[in-house]
Amino acid sequence: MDLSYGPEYEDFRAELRAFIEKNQHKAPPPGMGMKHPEALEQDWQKLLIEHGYTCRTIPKKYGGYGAEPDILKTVIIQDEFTRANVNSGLSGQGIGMLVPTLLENGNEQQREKYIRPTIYGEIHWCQGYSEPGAGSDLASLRTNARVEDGHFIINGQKIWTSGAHFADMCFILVRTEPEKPKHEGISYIMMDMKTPGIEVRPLVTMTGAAEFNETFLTDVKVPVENVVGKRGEGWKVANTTLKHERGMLGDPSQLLSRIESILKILQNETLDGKRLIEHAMYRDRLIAAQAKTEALKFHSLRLLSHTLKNEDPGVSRLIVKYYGTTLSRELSDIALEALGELGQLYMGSPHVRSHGSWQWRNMFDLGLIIGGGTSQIQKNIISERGLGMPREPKLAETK
Amino acid sequence: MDLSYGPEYEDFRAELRAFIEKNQHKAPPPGMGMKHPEALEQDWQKLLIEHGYTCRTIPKKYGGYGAEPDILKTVIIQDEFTRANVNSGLSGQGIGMLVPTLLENGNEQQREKYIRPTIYGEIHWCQGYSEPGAGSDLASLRTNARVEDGHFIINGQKIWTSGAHFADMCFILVRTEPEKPKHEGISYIMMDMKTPGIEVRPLVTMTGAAEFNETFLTDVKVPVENVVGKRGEGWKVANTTLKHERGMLGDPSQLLSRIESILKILQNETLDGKRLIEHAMYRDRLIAAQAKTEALKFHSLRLLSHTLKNEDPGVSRLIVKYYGTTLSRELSDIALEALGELGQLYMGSPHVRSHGSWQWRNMFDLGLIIGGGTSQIQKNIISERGLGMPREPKLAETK
Amino acid sequence: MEFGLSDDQKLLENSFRRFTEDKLPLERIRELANKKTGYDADIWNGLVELAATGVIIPEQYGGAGFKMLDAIVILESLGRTVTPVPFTGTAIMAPVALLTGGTEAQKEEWLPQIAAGEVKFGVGVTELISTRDSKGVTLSGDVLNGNAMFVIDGGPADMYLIAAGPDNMAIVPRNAPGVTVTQLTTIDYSRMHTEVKLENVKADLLGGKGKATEAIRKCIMAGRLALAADTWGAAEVMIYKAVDYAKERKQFERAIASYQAVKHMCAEMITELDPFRSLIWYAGHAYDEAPQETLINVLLAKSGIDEAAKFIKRTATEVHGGMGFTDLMGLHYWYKRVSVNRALLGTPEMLRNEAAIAQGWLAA
Amino acid sequence: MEFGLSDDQKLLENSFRRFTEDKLPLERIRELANKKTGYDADIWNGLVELAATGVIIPEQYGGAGFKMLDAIVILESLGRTVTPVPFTGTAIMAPVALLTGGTEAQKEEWLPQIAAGEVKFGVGVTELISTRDSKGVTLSGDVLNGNAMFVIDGGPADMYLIAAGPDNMAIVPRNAPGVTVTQLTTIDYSRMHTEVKLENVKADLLGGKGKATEAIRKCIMAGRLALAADTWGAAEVMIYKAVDYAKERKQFERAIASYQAVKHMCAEMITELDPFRSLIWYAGHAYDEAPQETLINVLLAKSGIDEAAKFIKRTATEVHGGMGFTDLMGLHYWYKRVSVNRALLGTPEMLRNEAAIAQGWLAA
Repeated sequence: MDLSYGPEYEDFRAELRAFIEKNQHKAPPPGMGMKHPEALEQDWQKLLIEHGYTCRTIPKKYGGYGAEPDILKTVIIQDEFTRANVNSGLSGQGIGMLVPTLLENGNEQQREKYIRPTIYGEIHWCQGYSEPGAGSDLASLRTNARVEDGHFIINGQKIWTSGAHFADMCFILVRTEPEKPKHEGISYIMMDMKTPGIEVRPLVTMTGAAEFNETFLTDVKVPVENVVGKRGEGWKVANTTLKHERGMLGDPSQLLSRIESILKILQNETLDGKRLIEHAMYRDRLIAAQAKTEALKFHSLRLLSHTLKNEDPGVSRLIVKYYGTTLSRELSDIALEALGELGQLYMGSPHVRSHGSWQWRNMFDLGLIIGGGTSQIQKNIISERGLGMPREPKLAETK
Repeated sequence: MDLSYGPEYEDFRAELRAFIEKNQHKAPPPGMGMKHPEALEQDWQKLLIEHGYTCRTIPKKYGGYGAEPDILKTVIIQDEFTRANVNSGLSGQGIGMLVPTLLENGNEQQREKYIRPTIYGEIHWCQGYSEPGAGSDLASLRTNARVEDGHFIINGQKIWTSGAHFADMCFILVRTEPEKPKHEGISYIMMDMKTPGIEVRPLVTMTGAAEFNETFLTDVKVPVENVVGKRGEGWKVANTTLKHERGMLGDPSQLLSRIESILKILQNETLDGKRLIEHAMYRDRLIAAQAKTEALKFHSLRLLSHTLKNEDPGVSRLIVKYYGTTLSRELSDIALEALGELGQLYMGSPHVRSHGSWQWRNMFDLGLIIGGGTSQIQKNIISERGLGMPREPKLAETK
Repeated sequence: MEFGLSDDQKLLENSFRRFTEDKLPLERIRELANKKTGYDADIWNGLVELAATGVIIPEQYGGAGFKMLDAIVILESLGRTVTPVPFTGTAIMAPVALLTGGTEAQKEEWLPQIAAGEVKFGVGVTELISTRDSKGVTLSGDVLNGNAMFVIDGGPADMYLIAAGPDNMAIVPRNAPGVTVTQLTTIDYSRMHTEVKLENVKADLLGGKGKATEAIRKCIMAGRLALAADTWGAAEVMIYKAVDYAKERKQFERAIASYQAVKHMCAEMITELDPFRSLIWYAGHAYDEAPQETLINVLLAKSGIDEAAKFIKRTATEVHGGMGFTDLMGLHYWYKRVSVNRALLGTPEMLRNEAAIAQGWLAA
Repeated sequence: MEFGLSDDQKLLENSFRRFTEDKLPLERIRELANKKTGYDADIWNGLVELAATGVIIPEQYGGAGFKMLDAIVILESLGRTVTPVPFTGTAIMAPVALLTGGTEAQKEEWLPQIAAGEVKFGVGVTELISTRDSKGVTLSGDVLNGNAMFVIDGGPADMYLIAAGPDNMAIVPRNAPGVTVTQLTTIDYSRMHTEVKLENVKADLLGGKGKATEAIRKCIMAGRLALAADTWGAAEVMIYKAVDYAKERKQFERAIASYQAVKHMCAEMITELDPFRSLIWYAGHAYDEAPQETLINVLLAKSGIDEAAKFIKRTATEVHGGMGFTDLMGLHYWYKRVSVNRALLGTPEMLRNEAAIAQGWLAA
């Protein structure tokens, strides 16, 4: 165990703190990312990249900072932005998923063309994976593409395309070889959202907002060079991306800052004249959740160490999504339950706390438990790949 | 809903109270039933039967009280004995399982021969169902019997034969037609435990006690007339009995009296000078468990009403074992956790509370969750038979 | 002796289930929710025709003269279709308060109007259960001041019953001078509760000054019981929606209902839910037949079903997968109904604490 | 920078796992448990040879001079085989107390003996955490009176460190006049804790009168950390025993490991368990490298792993079915070890309350 914060890192932290202190007036408020990045976000992102506070390890030639991976600096960056509650730069599926995929599976031309504008917030991406009939069983997707005149002609329907209504581009999975077994006929394609034939309809969710969309595709023409990896290998390529997505979801620093917010609620709100924190039940639950969050924090550090050394941490990585999303829901449950009736108020109501964001969060947490592989799928993966338990046995042919 | 305690029932309750008041000095202490009933228990049982306070609906000609089923009286009897904490008569697998089975599936001769001495505690029974390799999949049992000279010759091994070391008789499932499909070759046989070839070995469990036994059978000779129902129909016959067993396990009055005991602990024991009941966490958990127990109490009444009217209560009956055993474990958890270190002390230790019976209870509760159909099996039953969800699909042949 | 619904009650159950299911297919539920009024005239009139608003009002005041258990049968049905009507406030809490504590004149004035569906009541008692943003309403002389939070069904109400301390309850018209009503929007758009501010409002006191102690106590108790029954109905529907969806939805070439994980989630839901129906029924029965047992059973019933519903609302949504998270399936209307019910008239933690006090386990 | 065990620590881990697994096949665990002594000379001597008893004792006092994280690696192994030795009291709590608060003479007297395995220490601090049956020990002048409950590893101990209030800790030989030792038998027969009664016992005070505040504080903290690591090791073994059993056991013509219900139980167990290893490691690391972060991390680590182990002990037993309930499989030795660990030196509820105070969320 070597967590020594030697002079180099202390300097780094001091610089970062000074940077935040000096520049935070330029930062956009930490946001939900539900709109296209505007000038304010783009300028902030540029400043952060220049200082190596985001997109740190993306090569310089693609517009990143080009640093070697350095866990401690990553952690310090996370820590300090969380602590200051300052926007830590753009996130989203372009930066989080497409860029790593291009770095791993794209060709040089694709990398040069797309990575820089993506990380600078000029191109905003959405993801076209799921379909109404293909959820957990993603590979059963039916959106298809035939090739004509050097173009894919895409037809079908996608769901959960978050941000599709303001995205510039979409990375999409389509069936290009329908005759092949279900995992082998899929391709990973980058599609311009301005192409004719794309219709985006908002998908209203339980939160009442339309965080996602349904996207209908009718004879959408996309140049064949927009395929990432080889044609028919989209399943493998997508799994790179999914791996990155799963990594994203256990984010302990987000959970830690949520604990801080709940603590403030418990300290400031009263029930029968007594501060909520003095009601043992809520306090006890919050600290139980804090213990799990702290465990996840160090667990994440451990996983990062493994990654740096190219070691496979086995089951330890596989549990992160299930653990993190469940924990996140427990946190928003605590906030809501401690607030009693007030916790049930929603956006726009008098007396509502935090603009109803705890209710939104709580429902969205449930969405996260389900999305990107339900808890049931996660437990299958944990037990099969992590613990070596047998896969679901083959069924007899039914007639 | 008609729960009116009309004059007839008020009289009945008053009589019963007077009976208990007057006779309780004759009652043996409420016991675990881990030994053969002795004169004290037998006399008490006789007195109870004579007054119709146990074995109430068993026909007079078999030694019972011969009353019509009357839920309210059943409830009053349960209530009053629990309230007074007085022994409510013999229980165990003979009275609880064999007698109902004989009433339903036995022939007249068997009923006349066995029911009376069983309910009077003269014949004590054990159950020979499970085998080391046949637990949840009971029908895969391999203990077998061939027929020679009007006798079954039984060979094999049984496990979980509680009380086998002091039982007079055993009702046992054996494979009598090995060539038939697994559910069709089984017979239900009554076996005298004094027959040569029976060896009973105590099975030590996690509680440290030997509540159960392993029973080894070598060429055990049992007359063919001891089969209950038809030969080869033992699976059906046993299922009658299992149904009765499952009914027994959710016993709400036992749970209610356990809540009383825990309450006493919380009221009498202190932590840092404050009574445990004043520590919100334990109190809250106890009341949450009380709510479930009260729900189970009325749920049981509802099931009894259905039974009386020969209605099938469907899923409502199927949940009882899972609900009751889980709840029982939660109750003993609360007792132990509230007691802190003292709760971990075991039989014979200085400072131990209730002779360590809460730890015993807690481990035994886990045994009950597992025994008689694990929670997983229960949930299969609830979802398949209760909710009409599909059975586990047939597997492809593996080679 | 029989524990269960009588034949009459089963008929009642059938007719209300048919009525609510006819009136409220999913599209209609969605449409009405979007209005955020907590009321629909067509459904309300239908309920009046079925004599539901007067279910527990004696015949002498124009009601059906039924028992609380009959009301529970109706409430289960209303919960099953997340029915947007001010039933708890108008048909349960207000009649209980009036019957228990009203003067004969007050009963004669209001009960027939309630039974006839001519007036809708909101009931404000929250501050007697707990105070958060408001300390409630005070009475000095015959004048009321203060504000009442989470007045049950206050959105569509014409009249209010507002508690002023534990012993007084005022009958206040919505349009009386000094009354300001503010709608509180929860996640559940099927019922609308309000804040009611009173500035020097002249009070018509239920039963006279200091005479409403028992009326308030029973009114809260009945309200809790009503919410419990409503939650029971809504939660049961969520389970069967999940079971049905699982039988339809195929993934990996199998109905997901054939996966043990999904089956066990459904088994756990029904197990948590089912026994509480009996406890709710018994509490309703006790309300009329064994009053001294009502309070504790109501406290245990509501806190218990609230916890069960918390598990069910989440698990049923998970069984539906992504679809459960969308508005397409509409499952969230039920989710939100039981969420808000849980928080109203006492959270489970508060009810359990009250149960400890009610049983003498703890000093008040 | 690296979060994880160093190569040296991995070697240490391997050698201790090999040692304990060699020494403690199931039959031996059973045999030693039946003795109820919490001690075995053969294993103890082996540990001494491996320099384990002096793991955190500096070389100048005859120890290995390692860090707390190295001790945690050893403790995990001891937990894995429910090893019947007084390690927590002797090799963790006592050295921490002596090193933190002892005079140079006390260190020189006791630390080399501990490192050499010549003395075994029991540590009595329970009453500083909570009082139930005992109010603890008081010091007047230089004389001790009172009784200490649940003296950790007090069964096989030759010497005791007994706290007398928050500022004093006495070094007491078992055979000193006025000392009465009573064995407290918990369900876990692998370690034996005691009650120690002191009647006018002359005290040798750690560091002198009123000088042990910090020693006691760190001794409790280190003891909690040791129990957490022990529980982690024991709980992990329970999971893999369940997984292995499920792969072997066939019901309905299939290994039960192929049933989704069983798979998900195992997945849930490992998920609850695994992250706490990192938190325990970090708390151990912080003990030497970031002392100000130790307390809160220890409180969260022990309370967290205790809750995880509660779930695991039950679930692993359920996966084993009836066999898990018998002594044949022996799973219960692990079950009981983690059960008792949970209750010692603060239950999870108490630790969480302490964590609230430690973070200033609540007044002390």
